[in-house]
Amino acid sequence: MNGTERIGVYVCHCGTNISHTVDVEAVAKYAAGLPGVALAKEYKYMCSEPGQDMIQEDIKEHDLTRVVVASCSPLMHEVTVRVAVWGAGMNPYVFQMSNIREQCSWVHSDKRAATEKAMRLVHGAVMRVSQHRELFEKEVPVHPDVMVVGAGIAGIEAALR
Amino acid sequence: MAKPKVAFYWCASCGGCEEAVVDLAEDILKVVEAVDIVLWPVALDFKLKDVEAMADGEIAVSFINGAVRLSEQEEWVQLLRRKSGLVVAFGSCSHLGGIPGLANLTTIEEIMANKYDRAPTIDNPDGTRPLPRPVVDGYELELPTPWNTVKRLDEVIEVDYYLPGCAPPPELIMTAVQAILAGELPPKGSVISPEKTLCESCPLNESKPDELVITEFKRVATSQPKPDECYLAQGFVCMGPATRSGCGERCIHGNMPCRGCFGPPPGARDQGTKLLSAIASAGAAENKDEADLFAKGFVDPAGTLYRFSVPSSILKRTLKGK
Amino acid sequence: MAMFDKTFPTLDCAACILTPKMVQVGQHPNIKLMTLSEVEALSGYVGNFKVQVRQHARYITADCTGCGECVEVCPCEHPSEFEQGMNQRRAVYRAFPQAVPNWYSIEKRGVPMCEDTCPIHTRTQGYVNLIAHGDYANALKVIRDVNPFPATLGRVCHHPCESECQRGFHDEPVAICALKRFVADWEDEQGLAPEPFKTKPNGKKVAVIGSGPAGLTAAYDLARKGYGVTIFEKYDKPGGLMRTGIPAFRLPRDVLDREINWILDHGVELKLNSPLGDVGVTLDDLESKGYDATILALGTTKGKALGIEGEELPGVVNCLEYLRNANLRDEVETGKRVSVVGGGNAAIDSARTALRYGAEEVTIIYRRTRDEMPAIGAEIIAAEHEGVKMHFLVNPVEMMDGVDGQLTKVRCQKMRLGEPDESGRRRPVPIEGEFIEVETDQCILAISQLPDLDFLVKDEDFDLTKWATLKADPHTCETGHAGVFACGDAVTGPSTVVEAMASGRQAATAVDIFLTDGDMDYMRREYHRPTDLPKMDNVRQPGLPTVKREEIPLNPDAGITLKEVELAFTEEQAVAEAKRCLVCAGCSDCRVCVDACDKGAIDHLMQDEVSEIDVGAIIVATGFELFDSREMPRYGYGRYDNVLSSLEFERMCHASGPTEGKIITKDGRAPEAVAILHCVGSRDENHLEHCSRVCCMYSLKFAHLVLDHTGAEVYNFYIDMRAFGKGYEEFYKRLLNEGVHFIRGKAAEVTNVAELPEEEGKLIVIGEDTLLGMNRRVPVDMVILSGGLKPRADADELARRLHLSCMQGDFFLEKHPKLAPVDTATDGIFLAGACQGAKDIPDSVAQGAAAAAGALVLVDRGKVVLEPITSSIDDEVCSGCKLCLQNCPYDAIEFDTEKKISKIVEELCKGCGTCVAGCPSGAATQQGFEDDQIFAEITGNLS
Amino acid sequence: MATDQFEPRIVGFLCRWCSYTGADLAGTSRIQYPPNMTPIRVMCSGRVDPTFVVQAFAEGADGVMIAGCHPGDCHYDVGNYRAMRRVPMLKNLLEQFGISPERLMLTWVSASEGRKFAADVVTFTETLRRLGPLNFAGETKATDELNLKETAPAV
Repeated sequence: MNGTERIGVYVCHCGTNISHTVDVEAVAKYAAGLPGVALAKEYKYMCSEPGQDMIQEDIKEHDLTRVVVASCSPLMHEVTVRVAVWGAGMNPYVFQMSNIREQCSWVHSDKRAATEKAMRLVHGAVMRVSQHRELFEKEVPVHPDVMVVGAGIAGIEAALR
Repeated sequence: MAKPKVAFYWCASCGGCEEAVVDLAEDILKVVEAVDIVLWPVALDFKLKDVEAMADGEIAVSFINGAVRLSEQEEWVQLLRRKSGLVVAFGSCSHLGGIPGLANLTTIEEIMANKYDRAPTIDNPDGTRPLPRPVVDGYELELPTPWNTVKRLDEVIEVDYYLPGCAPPPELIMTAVQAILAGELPPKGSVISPEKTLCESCPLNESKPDELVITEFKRVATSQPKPDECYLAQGFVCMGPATRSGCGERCIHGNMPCRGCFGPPPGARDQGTKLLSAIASAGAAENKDEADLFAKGFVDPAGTLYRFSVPSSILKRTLKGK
Repeated sequence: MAMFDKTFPTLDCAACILTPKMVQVGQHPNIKLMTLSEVEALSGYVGNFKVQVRQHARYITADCTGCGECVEVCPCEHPSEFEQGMNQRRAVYRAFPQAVPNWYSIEKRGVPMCEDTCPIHTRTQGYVNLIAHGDYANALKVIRDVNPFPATLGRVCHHPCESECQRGFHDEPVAICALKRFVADWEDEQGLAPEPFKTKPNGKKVAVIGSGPAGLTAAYDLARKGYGVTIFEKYDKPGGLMRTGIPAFRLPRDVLDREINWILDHGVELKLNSPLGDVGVTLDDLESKGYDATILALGTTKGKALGIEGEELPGVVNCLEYLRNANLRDEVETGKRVSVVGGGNAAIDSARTALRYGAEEVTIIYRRTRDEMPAIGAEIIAAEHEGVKMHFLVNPVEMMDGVDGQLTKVRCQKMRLGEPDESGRRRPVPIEGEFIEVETDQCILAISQLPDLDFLVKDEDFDLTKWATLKADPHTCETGHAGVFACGDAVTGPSTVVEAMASGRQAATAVDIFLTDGDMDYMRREYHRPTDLPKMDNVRQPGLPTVKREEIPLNPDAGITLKEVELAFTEEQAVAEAKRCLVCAGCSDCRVCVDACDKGAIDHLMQDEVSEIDVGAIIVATGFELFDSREMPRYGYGRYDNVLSSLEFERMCHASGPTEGKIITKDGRAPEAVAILHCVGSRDENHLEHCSRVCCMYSLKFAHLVLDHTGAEVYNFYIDMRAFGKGYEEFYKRLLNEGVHFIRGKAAEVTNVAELPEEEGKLIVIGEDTLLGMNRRVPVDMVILSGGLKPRADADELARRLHLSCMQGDFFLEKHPKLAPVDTATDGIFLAGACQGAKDIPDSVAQGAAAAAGALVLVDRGKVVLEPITSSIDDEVCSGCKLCLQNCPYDAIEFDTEKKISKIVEELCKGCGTCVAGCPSGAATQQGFEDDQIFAEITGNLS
Repeated sequence: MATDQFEPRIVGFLCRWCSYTGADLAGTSRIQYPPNMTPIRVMCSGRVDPTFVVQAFAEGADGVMIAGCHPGDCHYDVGNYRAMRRVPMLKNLLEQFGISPERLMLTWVSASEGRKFAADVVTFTETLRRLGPLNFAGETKATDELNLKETAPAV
């Protein structure tokens, strides 16, 4: 499970949101050298259609077994990339997102330090993802009733709808 | 076929492990018949040159107990490694660092000062210290040098099996010896004891409530534990949940909470922090002050959580005197 | 919204557009409307929530037709919350006419302390408020529900209720006891004979031994339940210590007889001169005569001895014997210089009786001080007025006789007060060697009483407690003898009349359960705490005007005779005193509404109902609170008349409001000038930092309403006119054309201190007009404060119960301010309306629909995907140390007792990982957050 | 920023429901704070095992920061209370290993407290600058042998 993984690393520019303080190319180059990394790329908009298609093609072409996407906060696009990797037949839970925008490029002004931090974050994600196992979601039924707490005009509207 | 040669050696040790071998009582005869003891400093007068004279691997198995503290001990164990087929770390000191390992919580200078200046029976105004090569009455002596850090045996040489316990219980020694003689050996590097923790076989575990809450810590020195109720539930720090079983609960039967001499189970990366996390979570503090007060009640956490295993903890030693 | 008059910008009448929706909700088959309900706890996860809901008791059932008859008779008035306190509503009320459901509800805030402390739990606040409204007949009905002796108790009760009356913390407690006497005496003066309760006899017979307050109350209760009751009394007159202990000048005989006879009118048979053990009156006789159960209410008839030298001298007599002779035969041998030992009611009564039977000098000897005397305060004062002398901190040690064997002196040891004993009173400790001698020729001992149980003790079923009282089960009153119950002073030791009555009631209830094979455990579990309503033990009303308590009138020519010393209140006094009651429980529990309701829809014993409801999704729409303008004193809200909050003005404009829609000042005049202040509390660092988005627009609406209704000059003080919605700017332009004076500047202060003649009698609004660049003083007749919108006070608590992510006293936090305003971080829980942030009606409605859509997505899809982050425990490694169990708030870890290992219940595990960190052997792991994964990330992060 | 200044390396554990969202809010609000902390996302501050903290120090961290929801606001009710109980005891243990308790910080950051999160990182970084490098992972003395002469007085 470790060292035998073929990891794909994708570092996002997010237009200029990330690249205005983080040297994205340097991070990608640094990532390429990390153990288990099969390929490391950077791209303007990872969350865009072409960005996701790129991941899917790479997974198939380079038969990647793990993916790391260094871009915005997982609270934003974790689901987007999960769907993308799942589309290429990879288990959605063997990918790891590295937040180098909200918690790096947007909050630091020193380019060198921000790039170094991004590298460390990507390194952490790569080491972590090589330990990931395939996980499978569980489906549970949904109870048909809905509870509305509060009967002002908003609650009334919701209940009637 | 000639009896397999066996060696016993002791490094930074209290001699308890030597006695454990003697404790085999009549079984010792079976052992003596089956093997040819070629080294046993505490009991037999073999010398360094006798071992040096042997061929490599000539000794079937060397049982080495005690932590590695002095330069001389390092040389001996490296020699025995060369000369032995199998090396077994015998007892907590060689396995985890043991009681001598507690020295890693301070510095060698402190120990020397305590020993040669501050001890009440010492009068040493000049603060003299033992020298590596003192000249006494014209003879130049050579004293071994104490390393700055106490080391486990497997930090110095490759160890094939570990016989845990301070000291290892006689039954465990017999099973190990017989297994070795019979050749049915567990995978290399394994600890010869069950993998489950003490609670699994501890008689007091039934009395432990499901929702354990510790309101304040008690210490064996200052309050008498009730013999029939789980010590942890009474507020005594018991290392049982984070320590391998196999010792026959000797301390529990002696109305003493477990002190962790068998070392951590395989899943735990650090015996001390794992137990700290478990008992801290069982505290009853609802705010920061209560949590601080509760923590203050746990006297000497390092000494209690790593009584036998400072050198095998993640941090290994204190930063001072590094 | 139901409180609004009109809505902006279309000036629709709020009720007209809201009530149809409300009625739809009320009638809709798929909507279960649970009013007066709150969420208490939530468990489960998206699609599978379990919500624990507490529906508070409404005390009115669904049979209510909304006719309002009950409101007419309800005596309790409180400021109406719906009308912002501008007018009063009754304890039974309906918020507003179009309320859905249209039933009424009763506000019960709790059990008032007077009722809670009263040993027989009289609905005190009920009868006091009925007296305040002159409804004396109903007041008596309330009293007689639990107390057959209103006239007696009105005179002699030690009234513990008054010491707990919450008004006592303000000025003085309400004179509850005297009011009871007033209404009982009123009935007598009117010559009204109260109707006894009529019940069908149930064919069972109960014998009651002893006709003291305990026995009579037990008989009264059992008779009302249809039992055939026979009372066996030892002496020749009934009443126990009420007759033989309490003297006539405190309790006239005719009053006592009248009330005892009223109990007998319930078909109760009284057999005098028949003590227990007499022929025909042994326990076996009673059983053979067909009595199904017996209640022993023997009371205490033996005086306790001091056990000192000379106690057997003829001059020494016990108070019970002395008072019995005085009260029964109206003549008793009394010395010239009489001394009384003791500090309780019996001692005071003996002393005052001695004065009336020839004693020239009476001295009370008490071993503690005046403060510790257990006697009723007023009686001690009366005794002192009548000349009774008192020696404190002395204890008799020897009765000394003179030459002819007659008592001459009582030698007493001086005492001092030591540590408190278990009753809380400080224990008297003798001072060595210091004595005094009291000249006396007769000494009455009143130091405690004991029951006369010689007859009973022979039967081994009965035994005594260590205080020599009859042993009986404290809850069920059962004795060792089957079917024989015991109560009153014989069991509890000497106590007061009302406590004896309470003990009698307990025995009667137990007998009723016993004879109907009921669950006797009721006596243990619920008998003493029938309701889970809170005690009203912290009622403080600062600013309440002080009103002195009415003085109880004294009989001028009573003097030292047997005539009654205290008189009843006059009617004016009684009504005035009754009006002092704070009605702190909301509903005074007088229950006159029950009779007024012909549908029988009122049930005062209703309890809260807690139910568990399974739902797939939850929509939180709990709305906002108006900023309380008292927090900005410079605007004078709450100090000056005619400074109104926005909701108060809404109610004033509303047709069904307190002024039926007329905009008038406090003294009824139409205002000539009105100022409307925007942003009160809003956009202010010290109060609400956010803009409430609506107060500009509703201020414009107010301006229009004032112009429309009164034609007064209108001055709007604003900072920025925020007319952001559809039709809003047009509405603002319309107001400009209608001649409203818009002053751009936040008002600094409102004062009534005039500096110019035309400002006399006006409210002056001082503010900077930033457009003119000058300060202005605008005299007006009315000021409306347009307060901002803030989160509900209990929002934090609800967020905690629903596990919504933390918000520290702010509005509920949405998942994402722009992309997911109606979602929350917890899947399956949605937000709608002002609870998520200040907003106007159109936005609230839109969010309501959006939240509904969110819930429908879940419900329609029928299934939901759960993130695989739950924990698991490796059977091989787990050693059953059980240390993980206490880490799980969801009980998602079960201990398998056979295999002696812990197991995770995957459905309940929410994946927090706390147990994994707390597992000492590393047996537990969390999917997606395994130790090795985190260790690897640590290494990477530090590279 | 002066380059010769000591730059402490901090490992942070942020709880997904409150602190991580708070950190994101600091991001969207562009609140600047020093880049010394590299966060690790956990589901709850209760998940942070003291072994992680000790491992971080052993691998060269100069400081460890744990951020969770305010007590009472935890999405899982009790997680942050467990963290609150473990940290003081862990601090006492660290002190015996020569690691100053100030190098371990437990703080509460709610989802709407972006500013407070940044402030916490700033104060923690300054504290660690004052304390200087820990470099626990530095090798022991070269020969690991005590040169006794240094201590022995001239005989």
